[in-house]
Amino acid sequence: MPVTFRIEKFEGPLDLLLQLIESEKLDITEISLTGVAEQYVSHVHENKGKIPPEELADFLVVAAKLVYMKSRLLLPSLEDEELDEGPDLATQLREYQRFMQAATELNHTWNAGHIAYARDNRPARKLVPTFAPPPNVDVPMLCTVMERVIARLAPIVKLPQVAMKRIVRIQDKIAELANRLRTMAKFTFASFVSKAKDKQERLVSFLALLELVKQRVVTADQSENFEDIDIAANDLDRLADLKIEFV
Amino acid sequence: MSIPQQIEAILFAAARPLSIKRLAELSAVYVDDAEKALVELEARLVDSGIMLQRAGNEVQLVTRPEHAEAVKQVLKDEIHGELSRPSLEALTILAYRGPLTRPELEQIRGVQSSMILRNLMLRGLIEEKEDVRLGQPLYNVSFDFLRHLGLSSVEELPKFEELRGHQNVTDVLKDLEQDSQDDRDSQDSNVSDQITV
Amino acid sequence: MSIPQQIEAILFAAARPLSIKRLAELSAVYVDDAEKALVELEARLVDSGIMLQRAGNEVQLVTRPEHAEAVKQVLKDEIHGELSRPSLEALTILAYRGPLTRPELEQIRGVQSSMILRNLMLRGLIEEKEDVRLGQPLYNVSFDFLRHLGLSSVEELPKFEELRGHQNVTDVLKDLEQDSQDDRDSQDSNVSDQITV
Repeated sequence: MPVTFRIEKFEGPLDLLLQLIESEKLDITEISLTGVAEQYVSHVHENKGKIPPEELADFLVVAAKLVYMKSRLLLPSLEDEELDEGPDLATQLREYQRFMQAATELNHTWNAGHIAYARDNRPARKLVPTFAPPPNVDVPMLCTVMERVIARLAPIVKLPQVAMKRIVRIQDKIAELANRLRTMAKFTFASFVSKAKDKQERLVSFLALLELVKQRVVTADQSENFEDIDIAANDLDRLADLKIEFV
Repeated sequence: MSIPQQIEAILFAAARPLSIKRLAELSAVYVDDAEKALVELEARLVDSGIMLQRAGNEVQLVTRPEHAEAVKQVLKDEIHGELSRPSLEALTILAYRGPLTRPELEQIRGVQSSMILRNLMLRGLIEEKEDVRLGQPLYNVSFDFLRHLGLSSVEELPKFEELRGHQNVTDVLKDLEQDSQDDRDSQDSNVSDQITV
Repeated sequence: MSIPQQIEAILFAAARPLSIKRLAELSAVYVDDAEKALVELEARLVDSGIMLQRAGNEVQLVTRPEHAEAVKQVLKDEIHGELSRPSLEALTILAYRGPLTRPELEQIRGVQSSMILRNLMLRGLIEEKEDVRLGQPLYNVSFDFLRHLGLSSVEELPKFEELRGHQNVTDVLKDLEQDSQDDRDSQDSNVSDQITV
């Protein structure tokens, strides 16, 4: 059993991941990432109340990627075009690490107080305002501009709702998996995944699997002869009571 | 550190006349040394577009008279001609939703707006009101500006009620209230790292 | 009349950032000549208490950071507290890699960043640029940010070329990829998938 490091404070999923890797003094490689996958998930699980709702989905995305990477170690034939695309997590994390090192220096400079000042322009305030109407402004324009300002606020105002929607989708998916497990004692993970309609669902499936494995409700095994991972609910009673609250 | 340079920096930033005594204090040198530094600075500035101006015991940095035309033009830029998009936005928000404090206006615009408010004041398009809200001055569009638009009051603006009372605006302003409440709360409980943005 | 001197006088009087294009207009010279004059001015200012600061197409005159202690006393105190971790993260990435769109920033940070961008805009530490990329607004660090660090431009940041250069390589690769792909949407969906899934 590897030593489990407790990370007290983290900002964002990459920050948590980086801290876990660094606390184990590992280089950023695919292998080391899969090595801290479980710790990552339990940290997210334990801190779900402290993570701002609008960021939680991003934490879950990284969890999904980690689980995917780990599944691939067990099951190389398991491929997911969408999860494979874009920069891989190791590359992304190495780049993030370089910026965090730069940020430390930048913070030092910021706090040093070596400020360059512009000329004070307050004296201009003492000038008596001269009415200088702008040539390009009329009443209909004001209306257009105000509508634009209001429209621009929409994403900010709706941010919590959008975040909640993403979270609810994941909760629903986990609940669905529990239901299916209750009715099916055994089915293959790959067949489950293949039924997922889109990337979103596949990610959620991975997460759900991981969560259930963690809670020892199911076991994940790879049989020698089959390419798929068998999933068995080994405690259906417990599963029935399982309070699914990953998020 | 070079005293002439330091004095130059102080005079540059202050943008107003300062006494030689005050300059000496700020640079932590004797008045005689400040005086010497000023002579040195004066000599160096011969090659520059600015110069040292003396009046009695006070000195300040000003532009050389030969650049007066260009300088006048850049100062006029600020108060004449078309409004920039950010200025127009601020003016519009004040027209529909005024009076507002600077933090309220910024909350709606989502952008720091001190320079813009200053500029709109200089152009006489907005006014600082007599009263304050939460210790902050309130701004409104000026009567001159309304008259220029041919309006007798802001209520004549198109869709005035609808846009003034729009939920998005009300919601972000509520966030601001909440934030300042949170600030007060966290200051009480001393959770300072929670509030640094 | 010497153009570097005139440009110095204009910047001095303006007391705010000006575009090189506007400087050229005010001095009645071509942009190239204004650019040359700025280089000359920069060289002359090495011996002075002030320096030229550059960000994008704009320049302004500011005091040299080594005089901050003395200069601070003649100005109204600026309130720029400490930077929180998320602010620092976003600012560092934008300083080295800017201008960036929100999805690009989120790709590097790995987390949703609309609130942090909004907070930094409200504090005046970043600015939204006029132009867009793939339909998304571009963000860059502001003059106020540079001033607080005492930098004349982002290029003075430690390891600037190294951290920035990487991006150029990535861009080239991306472009190549793009060229070889008929499907124009793929890049858009790449970026947004990283963020929204």
